[in-house]
Amino acid sequence: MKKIEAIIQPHKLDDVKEALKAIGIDGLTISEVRGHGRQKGHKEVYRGMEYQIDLLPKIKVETVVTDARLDEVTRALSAAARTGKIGDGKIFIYDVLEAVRIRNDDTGEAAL
Amino acid sequence: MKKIEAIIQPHKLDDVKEALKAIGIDGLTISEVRGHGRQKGHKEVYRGMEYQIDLLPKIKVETVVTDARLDEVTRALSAAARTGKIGDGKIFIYDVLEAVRIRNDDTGEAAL
Amino acid sequence: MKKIEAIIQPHKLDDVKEALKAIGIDGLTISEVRGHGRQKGHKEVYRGMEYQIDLLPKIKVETVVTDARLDEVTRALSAAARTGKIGDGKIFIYDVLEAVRIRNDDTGEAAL
Amino acid sequence: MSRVFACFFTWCLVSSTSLFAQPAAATGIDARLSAVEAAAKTAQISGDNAWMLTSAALVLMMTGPGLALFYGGLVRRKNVLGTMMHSFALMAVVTVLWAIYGYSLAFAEGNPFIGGFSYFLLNGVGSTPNADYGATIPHQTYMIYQLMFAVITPALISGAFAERMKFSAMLLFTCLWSTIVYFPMAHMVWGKGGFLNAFLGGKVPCFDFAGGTVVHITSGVSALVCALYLGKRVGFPREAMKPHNLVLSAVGACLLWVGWFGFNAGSAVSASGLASSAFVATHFGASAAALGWMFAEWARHGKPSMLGGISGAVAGLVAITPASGFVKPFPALLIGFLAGIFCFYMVTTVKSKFGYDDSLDAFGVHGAGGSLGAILTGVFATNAVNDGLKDAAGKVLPLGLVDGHPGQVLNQAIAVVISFVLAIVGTLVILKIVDALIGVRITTEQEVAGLDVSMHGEEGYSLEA
Amino acid sequence: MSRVFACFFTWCLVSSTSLFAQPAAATGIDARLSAVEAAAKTAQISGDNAWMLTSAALVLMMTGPGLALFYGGLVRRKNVLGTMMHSFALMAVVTVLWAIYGYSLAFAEGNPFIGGFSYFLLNGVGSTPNADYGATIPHQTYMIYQLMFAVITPALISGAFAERMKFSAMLLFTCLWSTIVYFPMAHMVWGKGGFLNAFLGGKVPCFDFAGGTVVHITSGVSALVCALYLGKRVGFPREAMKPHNLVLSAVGACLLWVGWFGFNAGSAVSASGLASSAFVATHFGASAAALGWMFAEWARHGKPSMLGGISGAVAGLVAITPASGFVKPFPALLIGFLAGIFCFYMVTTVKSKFGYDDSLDAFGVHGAGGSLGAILTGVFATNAVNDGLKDAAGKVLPLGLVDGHPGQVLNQAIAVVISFVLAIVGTLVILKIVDALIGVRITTEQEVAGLDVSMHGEEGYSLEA
Amino acid sequence: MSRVFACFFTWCLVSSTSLFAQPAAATGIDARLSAVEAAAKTAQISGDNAWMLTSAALVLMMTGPGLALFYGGLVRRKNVLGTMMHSFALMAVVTVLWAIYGYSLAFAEGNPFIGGFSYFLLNGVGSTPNADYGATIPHQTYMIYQLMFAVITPALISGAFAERMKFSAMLLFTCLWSTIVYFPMAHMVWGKGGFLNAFLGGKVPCFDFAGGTVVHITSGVSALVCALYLGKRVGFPREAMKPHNLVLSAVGACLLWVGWFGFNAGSAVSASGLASSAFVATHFGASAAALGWMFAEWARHGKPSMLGGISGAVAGLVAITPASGFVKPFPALLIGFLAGIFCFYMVTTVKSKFGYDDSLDAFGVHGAGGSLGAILTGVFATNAVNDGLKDAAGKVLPLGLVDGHPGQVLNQAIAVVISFVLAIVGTLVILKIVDALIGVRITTEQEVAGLDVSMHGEEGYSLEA
Ligand SMILES: Nc1ncnc2c1ncn2[C@@H]1O[C@H](COP(=O)(O)OP(=O)(O)O)[C@@H](O)[C@H]1O
Ligand SMILES: Nc1ncnc2c1ncn2[C@@H]1O[C@H](COP(=O)(O)OP(=O)(O)O)[C@@H](O)[C@H]1O
Ligand SMILES: Nc1ncnc2c1ncn2[C@@H]1O[C@H](COP(=O)(O)OP(=O)(O)O)[C@@H](O)[C@H]1O
Repeated sequence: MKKIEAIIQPHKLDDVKEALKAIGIDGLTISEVRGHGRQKGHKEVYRGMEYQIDLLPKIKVETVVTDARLDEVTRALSAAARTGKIGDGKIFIYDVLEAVRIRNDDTGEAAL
Repeated sequence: MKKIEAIIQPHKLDDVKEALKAIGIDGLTISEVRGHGRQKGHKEVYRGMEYQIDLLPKIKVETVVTDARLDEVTRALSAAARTGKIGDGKIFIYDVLEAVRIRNDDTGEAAL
Repeated sequence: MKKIEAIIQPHKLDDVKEALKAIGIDGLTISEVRGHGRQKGHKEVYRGMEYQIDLLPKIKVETVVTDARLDEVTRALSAAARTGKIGDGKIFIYDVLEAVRIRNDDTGEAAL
Repeated sequence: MSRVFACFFTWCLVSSTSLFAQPAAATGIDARLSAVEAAAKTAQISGDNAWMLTSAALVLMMTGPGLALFYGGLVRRKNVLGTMMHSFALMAVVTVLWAIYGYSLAFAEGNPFIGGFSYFLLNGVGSTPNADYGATIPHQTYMIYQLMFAVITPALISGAFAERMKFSAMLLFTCLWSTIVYFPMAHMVWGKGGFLNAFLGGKVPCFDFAGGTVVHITSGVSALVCALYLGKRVGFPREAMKPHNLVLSAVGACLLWVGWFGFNAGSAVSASGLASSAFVATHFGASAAALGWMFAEWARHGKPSMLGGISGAVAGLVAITPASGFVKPFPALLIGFLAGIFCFYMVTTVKSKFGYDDSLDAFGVHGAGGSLGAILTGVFATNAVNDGLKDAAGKVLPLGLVDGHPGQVLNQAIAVVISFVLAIVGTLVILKIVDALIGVRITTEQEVAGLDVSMHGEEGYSLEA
Repeated sequence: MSRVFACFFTWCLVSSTSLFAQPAAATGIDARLSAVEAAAKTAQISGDNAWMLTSAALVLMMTGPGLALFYGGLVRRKNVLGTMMHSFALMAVVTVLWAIYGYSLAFAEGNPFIGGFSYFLLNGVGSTPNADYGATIPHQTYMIYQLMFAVITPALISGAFAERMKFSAMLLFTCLWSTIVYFPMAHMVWGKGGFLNAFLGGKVPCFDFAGGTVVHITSGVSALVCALYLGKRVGFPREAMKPHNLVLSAVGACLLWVGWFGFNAGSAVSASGLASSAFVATHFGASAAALGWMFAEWARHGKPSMLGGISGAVAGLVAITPASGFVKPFPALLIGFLAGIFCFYMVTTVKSKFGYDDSLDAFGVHGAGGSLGAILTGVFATNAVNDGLKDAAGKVLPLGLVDGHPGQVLNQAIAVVISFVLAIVGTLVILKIVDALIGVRITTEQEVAGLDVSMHGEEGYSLEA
Repeated sequence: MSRVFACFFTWCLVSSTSLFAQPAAATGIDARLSAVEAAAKTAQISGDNAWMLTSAALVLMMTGPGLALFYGGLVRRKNVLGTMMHSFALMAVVTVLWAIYGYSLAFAEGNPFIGGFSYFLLNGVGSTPNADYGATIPHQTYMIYQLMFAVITPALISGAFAERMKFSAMLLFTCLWSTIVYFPMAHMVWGKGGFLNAFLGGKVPCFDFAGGTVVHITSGVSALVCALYLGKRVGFPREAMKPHNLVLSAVGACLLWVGWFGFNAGSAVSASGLASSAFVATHFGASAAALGWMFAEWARHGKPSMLGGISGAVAGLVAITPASGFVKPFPALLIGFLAGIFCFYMVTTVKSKFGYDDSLDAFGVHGAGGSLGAILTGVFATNAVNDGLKDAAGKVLPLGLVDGHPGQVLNQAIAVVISFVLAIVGTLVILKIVDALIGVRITTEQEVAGLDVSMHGEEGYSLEA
């Protein structure tokens, strides 16, 4: 099993969710994060104090999939999140040693 | 060392914390996430606009443990988080290459 | 590629960001988490109900780096986040199987 | 605009009359006198009505957004809207009851315990002042001002059953409670001929200027009954149920404080010196109680808190409510200070001793503070502040213990007891009925999901970017 | 302080005069009479002015923080400041227009459609009452009170173009809109000699007590035009655009409710019985409409919501606005209830049928509710409440259908049509001009980033610890 | 209620008298005249008292929730409650000081620099008007209204030492500061016989209608001293210390604006034309200043911000405060506009030049804006607005430069200098004392953890689901 972790633009979340649903990926977890990369932030001025805002809001999408579906899901996710502009984000793949469904202690791919 | 990452129901957090404490696991990190799986969400209607709310609030609990204690901790965590209903969540296990205690640069299992 | 995941004190974030910038690490993702470890929390009393606040606010910093730079970055991060007091936090290192830049489907180290 | 014309007209009349005052002096003077008498009366009504309309608006502001914020901030995030809805929905629901029969049952003449139906459908409640209740304001003003009290009282109860009562049950409960507990109690204390009305022919003359018994004891005691009947929240007291947003509660408390000037000083039913006196007592009571609670906390827990400060202020406002139109400034400070400490003791030591889940301390603050205030009114009430009580010969009578009339403390105690009994019995009966009809408590699933999603299908915050 | 002295002086005079009243009786009595006549007049002004200044403050509170919060909570987080800025900036901008020429164009005598320049730069607008508009308050009070209406009206429109209009374009739009739509409309309905002014010589006598046509129809209809002209938000309706903070919206709605007492009861321009009557009608309308909307939702979706309750309350306040000084309490309840259901239907069924993106339902609530209220005013207006309309002989005339004057419904309909036409044509022309000059809509990048960052360079919340 | 009866009684008397007026005409008329004179006086009091009680409530609302929100939103999340507590606690603490000796030191007759003890424990402060301060309102109303000013003034200072002062030190500091700086300053400017009192026998007649010197200069200058004495916050200016919630600040600013009508128009101590004039000037000043600051920002940084708009509005309100009862509408606009630009320059360019950490710009806004306003009052004050200043023969005197009395600018400057000196010396001495006794600054650990947890043992938000 592999974990696909994608850092995406917040406004692409709906597209990503739908793309994953379309290929039958139901299990996913998202969280709000802030990220920094090549994308330039912006300047904010509060009462004469200047702040360089370089941590921009992003959404982290995590989904654990079987090894077999890894490529397909990664591609679908990447395509759905793409706008072609700097700041679109990254996808990182990690190995997952084990998965457990808390409800009934199913393990392995059956738990996904 | 292994990382145990559990996605649980928010109202089971206290139970999980106590269960881990009971077996001597002190180090843990939690975050608020939203998840989607088999659990059906609900419909919200705002001024005639219908929204399918399928990302439900969950808590992610992360704790890095020694290989020796992996099974014991996973079982305790799973048991504490269980209600037996859909939506109870998942546990994923990852390999951890190294751990560092920032305070004094301890590394490895000593850092946990 | 490796993922460096650091749990740090919120008020050290600026230092950490600058330290990473100084050694040319631009890509990073942060999130707000709450953590529990050796650091003692505090008691809060609301209308006679006592709460042991043992989950304290922390910032999680994640950055994926090439294998070559792993040590250097870890050391810089650790040094910048250190105050020498309990609660300074932990760094965990994970293996990353693949990275993808969503914008143009670059993969591997080129995607970082 | 018509009144403007009427008034302008009066002045034209007055001016023109004076032109030919010489020829028919006596008649002319008489006419001018009558005109200016009417003008002074109209001016009096404008001044008093200006203050009473402002007061009515202030008292509504106490419920929404005041109480809605105060309670809304104290619950967990998943219940914020459901909790605010308790206050908000009552602004609408009680208004309809009041219009149909509530005002009549409370203020029409009837028997000592309940009013009659002469004001049914607000029949006869128009611009003409009702001399018994307010000789210098339109009757409608008095009616709408009193409505705002009827709105906030059941809303206060909602602090006790917060986070676990069905919305439909809450609505039904309130309709019955207003009818069976509030309207009779308001009649007894403030209605003409009411059993406890000290100024309009009551058997047991009780002093309750702005609602220590009618508003705070009835709601606070009923709240305790609700808390006991509904049982504890799932997870109480093991789980942390911290206020989710004390900023909201602090704003709510401040708005309650500001609005309370309308509540208490407005109860003078005029912009007179008595209103000013009640205004001062109100502010002093709130201030001293905030300090009292904060110091008690500081001594006990080592730190004074914002939650303590605002809880204290509210406790002081509650306790000074019955007394506000009867006591001097320094007794007001004392009443407030005692209330701050007493209520602190109630919501900490006493509540945890008995272990009931009065979620937002409606009993500990309103029940306890209201009772303390009602009794202390009997101690500190003085005719130096309020000379409204006179014997047949027009001689101003002594009021409380400090005026040398210790018996008043007993009268006050009787009123407290009556309020307790009515609230306990009434609330219990109503809860039984509502429970039998539609059930009062939500399911555990609904409680875990939170009121916002389960009762109202919405969420308070969607703070994602 | 000077007035205080003046007044004190008067009393000294009065008192001293009475000392030597015996010798020169007639003269003495005459002087005392004149003095007391003046004193009664001054007292009348104080009473009415007290209420009108309070009302002016309440109406400003409706815009900020009321409307700013109501709208600010309904948008997505990234637009919260930009949305609140619409209301806030107008508090400042419209004030300057009003001072320079706005008040004059609206209230100076001119032709039936637009006022003249006699009050240019507030020339002649001082302490002396303007008998046409308010014989018992300083003219300045009337001017500032009416300004608060001119502020909130364009702010209401911003609900339609929320989340996608350029800030500079919004400012320019508002300046033109106030000048071309609002000032003429206010003149027609409320200005002396205005075409629709029922009390000051209009051709088609329309009853609009506090702004059903002037405020709500003009803003609501212009809002629809803006929504259609600007087009949908990026992602609408596919993407979820949930309110980001309903707590803010609920607070905003409550403050609107409270402030509306100044809006409607203040429109009596005195603290008279008519003000009380309008106050009651306002509260009843809001209450019934909140229930109406909630019940409609409950029936349709199975759950009554907080958003529904507050939307209903606002809809009821809108609909009762033109009627508030003309109708009895029970018709007010009925008007509110109908408005709650009608506006619910408009913002759900009708909006989704046509598919326009009236983001915060400015049209569905203000346009629809205002029109309904204007027509129903023609039905329920009665001279039992407002006897301001008299024939040459001073006989009080019948007002609406219930008074046996069905023709009034037609008059009201004419006023509605005029408001629609003026709003549609005016807004379209202004949008074309502003678009040509500086462009009205932000870029897609700016829209995705949100108004807060792209227009104002700041963020609403930085909630990190 | 008693007043209602009294009044009703008067009317009965009046009516009955008129019945047998014929037999004893002269006596009858005399009695009726006396009765109606009394009635007019009572009506006058009701009207003015209605406005003054409303104003007192509005000014309290400025501190809580107004200022508490404004400042609370500007700090970092971990300090939100601690910051709000500064305002909230002062509502309670200053009240007690005021009741015991504060009002007496400020308003009892004494020497030119400090009042006496004749009002100690509010002795003699009852319903009877104090003719010097307000002939037509109960003395208690004046006392409580002035209290609200004494509450907000030290609360303003807290903007400078935000996020780093010990709570206990803040309390002690305030008690001393009120006693040593505020009460004397209030006496000098507003107290009978005060050194700077233009209307009640001061040596150097200064015009300060609602507190430019007494409230804003003293607090603003003391704030700067505090900021310098306490030193910078840990991490300042390297670390980002963004406002954590500008929505709160915007709401706070709007409530300040609305409440300021009570502050300035209430300072007329009546609901007279002067009150209306001050109301207009206040609103105009705020509006123009909001625009001034926003335009300055727009020019400098390319974007107008919400923080800029609300900062400007507050700056304008500050600057117009001393002038509000003396200037015409257009000078009010000008004063506001200048204040907006000047304060923008102060909190951006000047502050960063000198590098002090006046965290929330209490000096840049209140100190600078108050000084500007005080001087410009000397320029624009005119007896066309305020005819309160008369020579022995009763001739109305010219006021400011525009009236042809340039010397007034110098008088104003003297008052400014006195305020600066008193504030600087007083604050420094007090800080030394408090520091020696209990220490003024929290530890670095406490500062890093935040005031909420370290001082009050609680957190503002627990937004977890
Ligand atoms: N090396 C990295 N480690 C962790 N997160 C990263 C890394 N590089 C980028 N990110 C995340 O991805 C987001 C987008 O990256 P950015 O470089 O701006 O875009 P792009 O990949 O299109 O050039 C960043 O805001 C950050 O959250
Ligand atoms: N494959 C997955 N990858 C990542 N997170 C998952 C995955 N499957 C489930 N989750 C997380 O676990 C939560 C519970 O899953 P769900 O399927 O609803 O419950 P259950 O496992 O009891 O059937 C989801 O809300 C989601 O956050
Ligand atoms: N075993 C662990 N697994 C996951 N997170 C941990 C673990 N141990 C510590 N942490 C995180 O690191 C933070 C700091 O740990 P703590 O033990 O308080 O400090 P220190 O390492 O300086 O003794 C914790 O609050 C928690 O978020």
